[in-house]
Amino acid sequence: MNLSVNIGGLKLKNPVITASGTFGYGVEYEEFLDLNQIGAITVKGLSQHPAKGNLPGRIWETPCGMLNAIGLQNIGIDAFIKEKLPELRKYDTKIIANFFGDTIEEYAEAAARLSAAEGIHALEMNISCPNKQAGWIAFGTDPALTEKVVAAARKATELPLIVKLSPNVTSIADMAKAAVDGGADALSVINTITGMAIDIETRRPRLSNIVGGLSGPAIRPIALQMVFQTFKAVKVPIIGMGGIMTGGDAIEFIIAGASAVAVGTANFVNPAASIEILKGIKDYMARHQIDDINTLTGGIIC
Amino acid sequence: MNLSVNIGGLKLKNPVITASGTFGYGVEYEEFLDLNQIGAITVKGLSQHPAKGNLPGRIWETPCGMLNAIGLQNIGIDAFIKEKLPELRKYDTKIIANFFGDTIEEYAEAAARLSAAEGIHALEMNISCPNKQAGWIAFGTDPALTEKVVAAARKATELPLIVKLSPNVTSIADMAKAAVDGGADALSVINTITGMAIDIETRRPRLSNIVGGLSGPAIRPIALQMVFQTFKAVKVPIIGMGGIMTGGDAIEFIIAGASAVAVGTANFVNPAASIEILKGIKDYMARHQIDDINTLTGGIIC
Amino acid sequence: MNRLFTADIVTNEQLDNRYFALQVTPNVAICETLAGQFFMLKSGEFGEYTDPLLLRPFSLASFIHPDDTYPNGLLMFLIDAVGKGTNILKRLPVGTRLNIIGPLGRGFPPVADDERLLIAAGGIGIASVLGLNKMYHGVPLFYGVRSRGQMIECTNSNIQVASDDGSIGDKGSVLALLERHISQLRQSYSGKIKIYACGPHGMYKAMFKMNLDADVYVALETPMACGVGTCLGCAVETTSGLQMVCKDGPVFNLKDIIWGG
Amino acid sequence: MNRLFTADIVTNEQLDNRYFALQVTPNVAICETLAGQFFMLKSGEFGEYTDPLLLRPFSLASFIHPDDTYPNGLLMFLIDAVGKGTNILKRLPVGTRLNIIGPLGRGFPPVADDERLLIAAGGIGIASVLGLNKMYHGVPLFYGVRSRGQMIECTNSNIQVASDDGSIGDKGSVLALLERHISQLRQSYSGKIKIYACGPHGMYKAMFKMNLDADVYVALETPMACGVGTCLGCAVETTSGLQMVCKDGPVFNLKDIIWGG
Ligand SMILES: Cc1cc2nc3c(=O)[nH]c(=O)nc-3n(C[C@H](O)[C@H](O)[C@H](O)COP(=O)(O)OP(=O)(O)OC[C@H]3O[C@@H](n4cnc5c(N)ncnc54)[C@H](O)[C@@H]3O)c2cc1C
Ligand SMILES: Cc1cc2nc3c(=O)[nH]c(=O)nc-3n(C[C@H](O)[C@H](O)[C@H](O)COP(=O)(O)OP(=O)(O)OC[C@H]3O[C@@H](n4cnc5c(N)ncnc54)[C@H](O)[C@@H]3O)c2cc1C
Ligand SMILES: Cc1cc2nc3c(=O)[nH]c(=O)nc-3n(C[C@H](O)[C@H](O)[C@H](O)COP(=O)(O)O)c2cc1C
Ligand SMILES: Cc1cc2nc3c(=O)[nH]c(=O)nc-3n(C[C@H](O)[C@H](O)[C@H](O)COP(=O)(O)O)c2cc1C
Ligand code: FES
Ligand code: FES
Repeated sequence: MNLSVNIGGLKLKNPVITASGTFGYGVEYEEFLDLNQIGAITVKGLSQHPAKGNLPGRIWETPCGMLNAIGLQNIGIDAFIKEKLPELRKYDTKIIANFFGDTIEEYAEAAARLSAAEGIHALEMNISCPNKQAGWIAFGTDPALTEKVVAAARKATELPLIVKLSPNVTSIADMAKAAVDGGADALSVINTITGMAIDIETRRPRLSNIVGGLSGPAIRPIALQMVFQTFKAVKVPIIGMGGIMTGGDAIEFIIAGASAVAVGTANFVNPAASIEILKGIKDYMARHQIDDINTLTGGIIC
Repeated sequence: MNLSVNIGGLKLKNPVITASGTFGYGVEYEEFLDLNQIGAITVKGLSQHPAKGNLPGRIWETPCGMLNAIGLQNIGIDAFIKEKLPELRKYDTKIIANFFGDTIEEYAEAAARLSAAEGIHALEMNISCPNKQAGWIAFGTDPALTEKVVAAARKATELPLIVKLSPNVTSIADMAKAAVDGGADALSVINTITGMAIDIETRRPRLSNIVGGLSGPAIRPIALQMVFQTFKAVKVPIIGMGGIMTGGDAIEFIIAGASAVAVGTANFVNPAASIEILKGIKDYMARHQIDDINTLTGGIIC
Repeated sequence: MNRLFTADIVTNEQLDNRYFALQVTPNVAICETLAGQFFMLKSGEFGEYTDPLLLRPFSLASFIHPDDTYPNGLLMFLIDAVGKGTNILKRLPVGTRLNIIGPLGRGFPPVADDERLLIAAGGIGIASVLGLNKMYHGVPLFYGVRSRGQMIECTNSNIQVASDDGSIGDKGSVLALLERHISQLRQSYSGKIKIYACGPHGMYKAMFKMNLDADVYVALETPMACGVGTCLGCAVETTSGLQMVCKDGPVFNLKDIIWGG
Repeated sequence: MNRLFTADIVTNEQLDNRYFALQVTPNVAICETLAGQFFMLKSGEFGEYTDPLLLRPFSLASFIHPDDTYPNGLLMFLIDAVGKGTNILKRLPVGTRLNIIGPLGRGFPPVADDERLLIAAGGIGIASVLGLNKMYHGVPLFYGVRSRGQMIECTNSNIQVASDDGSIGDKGSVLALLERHISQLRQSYSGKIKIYACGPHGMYKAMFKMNLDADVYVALETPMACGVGTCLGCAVETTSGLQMVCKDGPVFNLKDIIWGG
């Protein structure tokens, strides 16, 4: 049974990746599961300088989902390289560094700096966080700007460049094309969907940032549809994500067009979720006599 | 306690409306609840000619939500006026006729024909059904076209004109402005969100139409955020909807900026949901000593 | 009389590892029920969580008329725990209050005096025809199961059973038994034969192809949201256009259905 | 030793209409626990439904060490049924299997020999300090409840109770009792006083304002997703920046917290 996939030059032993921001810097989970078994670990979004993030409240549960407005708190690229990466290098898995900047230049610099470090196997460019300010949001919602910022990062790195798309757009296909035109080797679909919740007793928003990003099973049908649209629009491999909780959910994304899947919110519900999802994928392949997971990608019968 | 609201000229005794497509033509529910108690009934989307809709499967449950691709099956405007409207006139509630066309002309003609009938108190223009073909989708996603089609309907009717917006856009604020520029008296926010589901055993989509519209509690945080953005963008009243199940949920939408709320999927879970939601609103107002529901609209404290 | 009511669980009995029998007593008088009708149940009493979201449809397996202990009678459902809603229902303790809509749909049509009735059930489809079995006492019942363990007890002296694994009755399809019975019957009887059947989709398709010398009525299953004909979600293709299983059915004449795919 | 395990419900006892005591026995040996630590519980065993989605954090009220009957010991939680997750937990029958992560967080710091400890609890906050109460036998416990019915039994000869409605102990705030005790203590004792407290947010704010002549440590509650420091969701503002309640806490020095709003 072949589970290995090639995500725009990033070779994974299996298609299960942990999603950025939901698995810390990876090492926090070594007591809960065997990290060597995961296809790749995507670390929390990194920026040039450490970022403090938003004030509390930062998360709120909603029906079958959760809102978060962490505000991209992170220890910064340097600290990551110095403190976390040496730990991660001990594991036989691939490391995807998720990163962002506040300007095109910052994106390029971050990409360059991460590429220089040993033990990072691919970059995932976050242009799609829903709890940043309006100006920043344009990176992930205005195709022309998307192409520009991706092109800048593209020039700054030789590593496989994955661009993470925002679902908060009229046409994910247009955004996907723009990212590919800018030089993306692969696409992550989707980041969280903008949402909010209000405490009716105090009339205050549940999140200090007012709006946040919705993740979890609630968004799965939306994410799946966006993977399907993206698959029809571009040729590069897609990492599907959004509400994947079980092996069956992962298979749904692969059938819709994903070459790999990322597990996000499910890690909170069960720290070993990614291993169970991998097991579920294998069970499905055995049951359906699928020898190579790659043959299932985009295998929807319409 | 004042519960009456004015939705762009449509005066309701209370802010609870049943959402189009989830309450039939109203009369089907008379055995389950006292229709006289509802603020307004929005009937299933009507077109000039009866429409057959999509083939089965038409619905599929998802986590805290459901997908539908009914395909706007309806008995047509004439049959509605002849067979259903006389029944509805017996009730002391307001009737909102939801309608759509396939061209700008059809929208205008439908609006004119419905306006000529006795017992229709407002029109709700559906430009936002996610399971129509790509060309049609533009009515609800391209601001220029939105303004144009709304303007055409506007000319054809004297009734309060409510435009129902699609959530499947980059900026709901821009769409809201376009609809208001076209002449909308009020806005319904939101219609369903595009989604899909796949049967992994057969690899076939669960819906014959492949994609469908996601409704129910799963989408509530997204809908709430869109009501909030719309409220900041335009001055016309907003009917908030998307996953409202309880009085507390309705209050959340009102605090975010809605003048009235519509109850959709909840009617399926409990045919008397709208009455219970109304009761929940009253309880909240009593508990918080709110004399007039209108003072709560947009009352979020940020 | 009300078709929207609460009911309390009186017994919830595990029959095998998947099947269970749920008996509930309504808290108000309910409308008269017909064999073949169904009810929509909320899987649990906790109004706050919404997954599963929609009510689940189940055929009325039997209605026990009001008495002193149960002034509004008892509704019995036979359920196969196949997914999240049914698995929650399976574990609910006695006393749990459920929200219910029903009776819904049109039951099996009445049988005329000059017609001979046969009843056929496949698997959990037995639930839908138990009422018929009681009503038309002694009418032949053809009952197919996967194996002995899945068989629901039903009092009928005229029962013929088949099982996939041969652990009870004939090994193989119950339709073979049915077909044989009809051809025997035809040697002495040339009048109308009616078959009321409930079982999986595959069984219906097979019956359609068999072209049985009888009027066959089947109880269909499709995903449902409202159960009362408003969501238009449970459509089925028939020779006279789309019909709603919840309202126009769930019982249809086999030959009116377009058995695509 | 594992911080991710399943456990089976051994008892689930209703204490009043809101409070219940849940005892579970882990299916594997678990790590050593400290008073003030907590566990995250999935509200139910049904893996398929996802509302409620996230695990719910509960303080360890007591740990009963392994014996022949329970080879991995017994974890006891005291829970107030406030919302959807806790109301589901409340109704789960004995034998239900739960998924659990823990022990999590850092417990109350150790007490030095030259320090005097006082324990304060408000409402369900008693859960978090019951372990302390057992460990530091005879240490004064100040316990505020809404009324007699909400009071959880705890063996302590040195307990002082206050209730909002005066139905048990003093009428009014338990903090008044605590304050009085400290000032009495101060007449004979000038060394360090430590207070370990668990109660509602309002109680902590009041304690902060009272500027008690003692080192006060409080167990905080915030919404949590991961419980292990990775989601960064449970942040709290402290004088030295944002800290994570699940990892850096839940016990914090009262004066380090920025009590905004
Ligand atoms: C009129 C009617 C009568 C029925 N009578 C019985 C009965 O007496 N006993 C019994 O065991 N089952 C009966 N069923 C089938 C039963 O409704 C489904 O097995 C049940 O809804 C599955 O729910 P779940 O949450 O366990 O499964 P899930 O797979 O988790 O459900 C997911 C979604 O699919 C729908 N769904 C899944 N399977 C079916 C199905 N076969 N039919 C309709 N919807 C489905 C569910 O309602 C839900 O919306 C009947 C169905 C209909 C339409
Ligand atoms: C470290 C810690 C220890 C706790 N110990 C106990 C205990 O021993 N006994 C007890 O009864 N309660 C305790 N709580 C509070 C308990 O976790 C909440 O009451 C519970 O999560 C509410 O869940 P729900 O689904 O019933 O409520 P809902 O209101 O339906 O929950 C909605 C969301 O809000 C969150 N939430 C609501 N109230 C709280 C709260 N007070 N703290 C954190 N999150 C909340 C929920 O986790 C959920 O994400 C503790 C909380 C923390 C953080
Ligand atoms: C708490 C939290 C923090 C997140 N942080 C990041 C981040 O730093 N960078 C990023 O690209 N995505 C981030 N995401 C988005 C996830 O990686 C993922 O795209 C999204 O949650 C959808 O997947 P899910 O539904 O499986 O969680 C975050 C999500 C959550 C819930
Ligand atoms: C089965 C179904 C049919 C619908 N049909 C229509 C329709 O004909 N016209 C329309 O404008 N909206 C239609 N809607 C959208 C609803 O009116 C509503 O906007 C949406 O479902 C969100 O609200 P909810 O989450 O409360 O259901 C339909 C929704 C459902 C679930
Ligand atoms: S289930 Fe809604 S129309 Fe049949
Ligand atoms: S709950 Fe996730 S960091 Fe504390």
